[in-house]
Amino acid sequence: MSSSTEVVKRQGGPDARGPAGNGSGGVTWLGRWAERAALPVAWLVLFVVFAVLSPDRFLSMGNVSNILGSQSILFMLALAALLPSMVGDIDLSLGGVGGLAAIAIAVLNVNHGVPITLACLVAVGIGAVCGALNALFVVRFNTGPFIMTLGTGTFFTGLIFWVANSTTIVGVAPELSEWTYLRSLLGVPVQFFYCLLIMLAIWYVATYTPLGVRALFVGQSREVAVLSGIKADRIRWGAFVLAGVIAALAGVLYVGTTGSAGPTSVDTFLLPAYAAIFLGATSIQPGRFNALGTGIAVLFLATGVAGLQLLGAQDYAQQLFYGAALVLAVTISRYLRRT
Amino acid sequence: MSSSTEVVKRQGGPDARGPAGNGSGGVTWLGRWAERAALPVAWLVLFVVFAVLSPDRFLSMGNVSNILGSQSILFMLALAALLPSMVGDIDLSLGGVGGLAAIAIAVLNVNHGVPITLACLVAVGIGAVCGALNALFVVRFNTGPFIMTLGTGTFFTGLIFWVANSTTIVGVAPELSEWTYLRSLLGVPVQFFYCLLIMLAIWYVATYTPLGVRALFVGQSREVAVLSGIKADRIRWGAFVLAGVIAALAGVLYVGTTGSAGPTSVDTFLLPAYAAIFLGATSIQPGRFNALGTGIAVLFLATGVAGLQLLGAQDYAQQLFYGAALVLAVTISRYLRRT
Amino acid sequence: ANDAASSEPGTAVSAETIAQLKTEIAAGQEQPQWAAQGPAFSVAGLAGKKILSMPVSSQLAGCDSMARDVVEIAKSVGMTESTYFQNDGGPAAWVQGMNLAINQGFDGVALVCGIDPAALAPQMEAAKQAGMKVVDMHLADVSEAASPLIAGQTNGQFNDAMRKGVAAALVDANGNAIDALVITSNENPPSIGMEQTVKDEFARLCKECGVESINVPIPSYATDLSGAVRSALVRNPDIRAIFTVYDAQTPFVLPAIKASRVPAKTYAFGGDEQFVKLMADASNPMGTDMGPNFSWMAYTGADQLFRVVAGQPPIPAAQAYSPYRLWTPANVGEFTPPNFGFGDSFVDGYRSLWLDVPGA
Amino acid sequence: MGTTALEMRGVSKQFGATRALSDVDLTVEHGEVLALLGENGCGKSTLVKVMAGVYEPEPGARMSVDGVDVALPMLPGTYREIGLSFVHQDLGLARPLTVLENLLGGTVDGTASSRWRIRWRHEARRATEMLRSYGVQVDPWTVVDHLAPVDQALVAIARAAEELKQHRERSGASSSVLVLDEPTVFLPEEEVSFLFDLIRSVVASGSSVVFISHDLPAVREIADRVTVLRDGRVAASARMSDVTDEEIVELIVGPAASAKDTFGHGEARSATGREFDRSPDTGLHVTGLSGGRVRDLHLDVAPGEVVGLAGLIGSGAEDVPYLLFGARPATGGELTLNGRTTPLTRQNPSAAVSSGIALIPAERRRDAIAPEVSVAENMMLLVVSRFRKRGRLRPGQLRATADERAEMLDLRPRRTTMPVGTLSGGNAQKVVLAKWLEIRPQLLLLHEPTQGVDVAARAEIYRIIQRAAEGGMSVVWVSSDFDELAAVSDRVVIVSGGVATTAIELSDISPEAITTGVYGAAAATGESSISTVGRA
Ligand SMILES: Nc1ncnc2c1ncn2[C@@H]1O[C@H](COP(=O)(O)OP(=O)(O)OP(=O)(O)O)[C@@H](O)[C@H]1O
Ligand SMILES: Nc1ncnc2c1ncn2[C@@H]1O[C@H](COP(=O)(O)OP(=O)(O)OP(=O)(O)O)[C@@H](O)[C@H]1O
Ligand SMILES: [Mg+2]
Ligand SMILES: [Mg+2]
Repeated sequence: MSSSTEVVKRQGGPDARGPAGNGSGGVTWLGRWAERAALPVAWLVLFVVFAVLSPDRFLSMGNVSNILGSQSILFMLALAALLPSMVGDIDLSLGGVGGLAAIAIAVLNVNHGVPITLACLVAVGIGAVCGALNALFVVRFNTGPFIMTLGTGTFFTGLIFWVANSTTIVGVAPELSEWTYLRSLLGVPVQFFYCLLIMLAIWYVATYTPLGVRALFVGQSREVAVLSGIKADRIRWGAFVLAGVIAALAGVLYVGTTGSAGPTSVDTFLLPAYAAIFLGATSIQPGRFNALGTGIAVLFLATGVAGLQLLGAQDYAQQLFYGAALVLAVTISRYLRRT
Repeated sequence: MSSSTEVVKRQGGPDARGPAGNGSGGVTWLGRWAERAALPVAWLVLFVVFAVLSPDRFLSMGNVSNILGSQSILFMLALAALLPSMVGDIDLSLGGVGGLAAIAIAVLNVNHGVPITLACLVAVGIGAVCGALNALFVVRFNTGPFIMTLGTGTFFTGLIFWVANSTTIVGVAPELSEWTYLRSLLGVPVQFFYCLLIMLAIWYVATYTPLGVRALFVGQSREVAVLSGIKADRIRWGAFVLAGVIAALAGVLYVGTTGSAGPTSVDTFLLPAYAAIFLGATSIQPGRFNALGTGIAVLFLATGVAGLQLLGAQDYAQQLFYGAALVLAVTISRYLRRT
Repeated sequence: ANDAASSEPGTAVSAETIAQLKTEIAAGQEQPQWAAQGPAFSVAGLAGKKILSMPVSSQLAGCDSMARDVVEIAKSVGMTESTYFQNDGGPAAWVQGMNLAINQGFDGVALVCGIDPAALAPQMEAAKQAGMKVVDMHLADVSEAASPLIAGQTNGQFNDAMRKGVAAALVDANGNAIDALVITSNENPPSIGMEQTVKDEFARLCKECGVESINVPIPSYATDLSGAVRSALVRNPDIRAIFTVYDAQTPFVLPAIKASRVPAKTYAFGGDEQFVKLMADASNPMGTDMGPNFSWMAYTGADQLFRVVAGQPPIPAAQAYSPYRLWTPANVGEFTPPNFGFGDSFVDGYRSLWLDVPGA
Repeated sequence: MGTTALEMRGVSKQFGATRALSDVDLTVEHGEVLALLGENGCGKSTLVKVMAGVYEPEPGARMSVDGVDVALPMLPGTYREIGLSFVHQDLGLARPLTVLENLLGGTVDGTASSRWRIRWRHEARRATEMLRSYGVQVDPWTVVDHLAPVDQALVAIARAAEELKQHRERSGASSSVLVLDEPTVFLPEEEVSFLFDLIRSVVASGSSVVFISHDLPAVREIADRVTVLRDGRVAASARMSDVTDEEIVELIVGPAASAKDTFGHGEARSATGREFDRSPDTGLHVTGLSGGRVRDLHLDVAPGEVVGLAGLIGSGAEDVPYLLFGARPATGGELTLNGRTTPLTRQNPSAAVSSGIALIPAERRRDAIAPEVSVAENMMLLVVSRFRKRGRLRPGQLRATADERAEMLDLRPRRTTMPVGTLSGGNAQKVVLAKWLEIRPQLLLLHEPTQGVDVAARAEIYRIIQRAAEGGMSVVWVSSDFDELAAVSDRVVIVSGGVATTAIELSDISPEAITTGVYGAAAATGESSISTVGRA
């Protein structure tokens, strides 16, 4: 009898409470607001610190564009990972799905001369199929999503190697780069706005529609959702399939950015993407995976990395920052919740 | 409020049950045994298939030694990952811990001329400290282990790059290789027996001692463990620290095997290690992370990979095998449980 | 973009130096000719033996095809059981390949594209004990000492490639002082010497030029490289030359240059087909890419391997290398199959060194 | 007697903004049964957990056992060494583990096993014997989750009693305290006497018992003394013989609230029988229902009628609501609700909800509330679409409506933005009721709806359901509390061997009649309660 706890609660978000004895009833108003705002405030602080340390460079348009635009693949993949997590699942195959979409575009466009638009559409279709496959195994066959998507993800990676013949395929039609990475709006690559759009859409649906409320229950207490007549399985299917589609879009952005696709591509973004959604779950709606929090987490991490790079820090400094930021953000938001 | 479900039940092992209404009372005796034995049987089948396909090579002593010995780093890391998982946590930093231990040995021995034995001891100490750090943040500060160890793991990786100056350090004293990779017992590298020993120790303690029963409570029903007067936090501390130590041993084996240590080393084994423990949780004691199951899973995967390599299969075939094995093993054990 | 080459001639580098650099560049752009690096020898004893050929990573097209070529060449001299070992790169995979070779009684192993034998010292030791000869192909710069762990090695002119790159960058800058960025991946050993070479060359030729470097580990290319280059270009918009020690960095560096709208170009080492091809597209800000021909390197490596397996002394590490060719947008038109601008002199050349080929 | 068995002084405990206990004193004399009473959420379990060393009380608290001071906060597990033993609320069993593992958890001081080796089969034999010595027959290798709730309760109680016994044998102490936190909710009528026999034998051996329950008749039967908590303070302590039930209720709910009639099972039902419309195209008609333990059950409920289903554990009565709702698969049968017929093999929860069926399950924490989600969202889950204006959900309106309901239901505390998991049992159940009544169901299925709910809240819940039924809703009410069924039902149907055997009409309904009917039917069908095997 699996009870209703899940990812964010036990392993992840700030709600992962310990054993009995840590009361949660009495969170003060101030504490709650402090917790909600902790990450945005940290982002602001980071911004100010870098702006003071290196005002002319950090505040340059080029840098702002870099911060907002350079992490679009991560942003998109995090949005993909967000959906199954919101409904209490986890999908570790999304890196593989994105990679498969990317290699499909490259193979179709470069090796078979398929027009790039069509190739992208096929890639998105592949993403949906992969998502449906995950749903089939996890939801229909009722297995654990962690191990199952680890398995399907490895399988998808095998397919990538097969399709790509283990090498990098370059020379994808430059129109794609034009429409993702090169063209910019207000000085920021358009792909950032694609991510923003999807983020806002997820946030709106989750917060302002009945479907969002139902998904919340599926994520928080699945049995309750089922016994309230919610078609939990259908919502979980939807989350997996949509996650596959968005992961495929991350693959499209990857191809757009690099003009190429290789055996390892989008999958390297998977753990950072999970870091972002878990970090985001400490903020805005603490204890729940949420879209705005995810977006802020991505930008927070991107700002830190870009700032350190501008200051000429070594590559290890970025990793130390990344790790320390996660640890501190989670610890502080945990602490704020207590006071 | 966190209830007692956790990793293996919701996300992982075959116990991940669906919503209300899936009665679980009616597991037949046969079904239970079939489920327990599914993985060992699959291993046997795999062995026979390869033996038939390529009798002279596959059954050669060299190959058996390869199967048993080649995956020792993975085996050791899987044993490390097993401990926190058994008590309901998850530690994603163990790859980083192992890598840090490996680079510490290389730096101490090669750059500072520290005797190899002392260097290994220091590495193990580092593993314990890293484990304690994880425990401090996760257990003491009561945060979610998934995001927290993702953070500490990234931090440890940053340290590795720092210490190693992003390069591979070569030329570690050959005695270490002698005592791990080169020397063999019954034709199998001794490091395999180290893993076997630790596996048996974990299995014995978990199955035949009161401490094991207590850890089981902590892993399966943490609140109940606290109510029963079990020092759950102390057990979780122990698991994290011991996991750090064993991960450091994986680092030692890595240095022994390659005679070197680089910025990425043990961490590449982390996801396969989790695949192995989740796969192992479908077997022997289905629904629980267990040491014997983990060992069998490691050997099952090693056999498949070695066999495919012998047949000269492309590397994508190995990944397809790996992925398909996970998906099928979990699905079948789920199915057996139902019938 | 305002091309530096079209600007007024600068004074940072003297005109005669520029002229001299231009000659060097012109020489580098020529198609190389084969020359014997050692005496002819009998390969009759190789018949029935077998080698295993393992690339640093099968994901690198050039290394992958080179490793496969080595197998084909070995088969052509009677080592018909030779096999290729496909892998995803990294010590763990290499250990597996070495184990397989040792356990299955191979006579020789080709480590293709510079797998550092010191990073596999125990395997080298085990191979030695098993009487198996290991030859590492395209391992280190010719200036470096040979590795004592292996039976033989072939090298590359990594540092020279960087020298040519610096020359091209200075010529492109038309004598103006520029800043340069070197992107290293230090877990790959030649990377360190290449970075130093770029710094030394700039120090020698252009005192006013600045050189900075960033290190990006190979597994982090996809996640970090573009952002790191963009940040570097924000930090120093005077960077005009980006040296990639490894041309697999190219797909990640180009978009960063394009998006930052800084008129910088890449000066790469590699010669990998995938990336040299990109030069034909004028919209890609690529200066030069210098590198070997992988078929040629397969022959050079096979030659060395045959020598040690046949019990001959290996060619000294300083002389065992395949020549590089400097690719620029000007001569990239010659980068065409079958031999991608290297001709076929090496095939007949090497075959003439291998005497008594069984069945021939 | 010079010492007391257990003495607590000045215990205070705060959870965030909630004050669970303030300056509570508790005295347990040697050899007595002390009833600890109070409304839902008054702090009983918290006090128990302080005793067990699970919660750390605020500084200033003191505790002594048999006259010996105990250092607070206690280390985990200390309670065993000083002779305390607990059956916690919700039993404190690790449900994914086997009975044997649960018995061994925490302590293994058996004769055969050591720190370094548990002899499992030996321990299994000992466990079987131990359980049997308390009259409990379960296979120690069974996973607790697979046991019927009553057997789970018996295991937990036997374990606690055994721990006490072992403590006395080991230390030679005469004094020890058994704390039972609402153990009766899991026990059907016929098993309560088993518990009382056990309590009496514990007391007879010189130990003391702290007994927590909302069941006043049971308390009256077993307790010597009573301590009542109200809002985290001690309202009073008295000898049972010195107080009437009415006085106890007044102590529990407070003088103001007791002005309303909240005693016992109240006059929830209109005393005079009403005429029900029994035509085939209105109300509920179930034919041939099979599935679980139910075989070919027929049932008719008129609109506005409350039908109680009574039966022994294992009779199948407790499966009926879940089968009708599609929460568990039925193997046959048809349901006709106000003229619309559904084959039950194809019933599922979402179809059930859209045809106007509501289910209030027994396992509230697991099946009825999402503890981390706010009260308002839990309450309005089924009708969220109603708060959509121009395509957008209005959380403000949702909350406002929820606040209105909270006011109506006298929910405490009123704040509907809090996670529902922080409410006490009775209040959480009110939220569940409000959630389902919001869709104005035509059929309400209830399974143990007042389990663990205090007297005041219980009366309130009866009233709410009664009011809803008067609006034409059919109600099927399954409960093992026959007093409750007698108080609320218009008709009681006895279920035995998976079929509906007899019906008790309104004029004949009494707790005794139901008990007689249930046992009579069981004897007739040759059925015996699974859990009563081996006990008289
Ligand atoms: N772990 C906890 N976190 C937050 N609040 C808690 C916790 N445990 C108890 N409370 C609150 O403390 C108060 C006392 O709760 P407790 O469970 O002790 O009451 P009770 O008298 O046992 O009630 P019931 O009869 O419903 O079991 C309640 O308001 C409850 O919500
Ligand atoms: N936690 C467990 N759950 C279920 N079975 C278990 C568990 N631990 C051990 N077993 C199994 O129980 C069986 C008996 O264990 P063990 O040998 O310890 O019994 P024993 O008490 O020594 O028996 P005896 O008293 O006859 O000597 C073994 O098959 C063992 O694998
Ligand atoms: Mg209570
Ligand atoms: Mg309570």
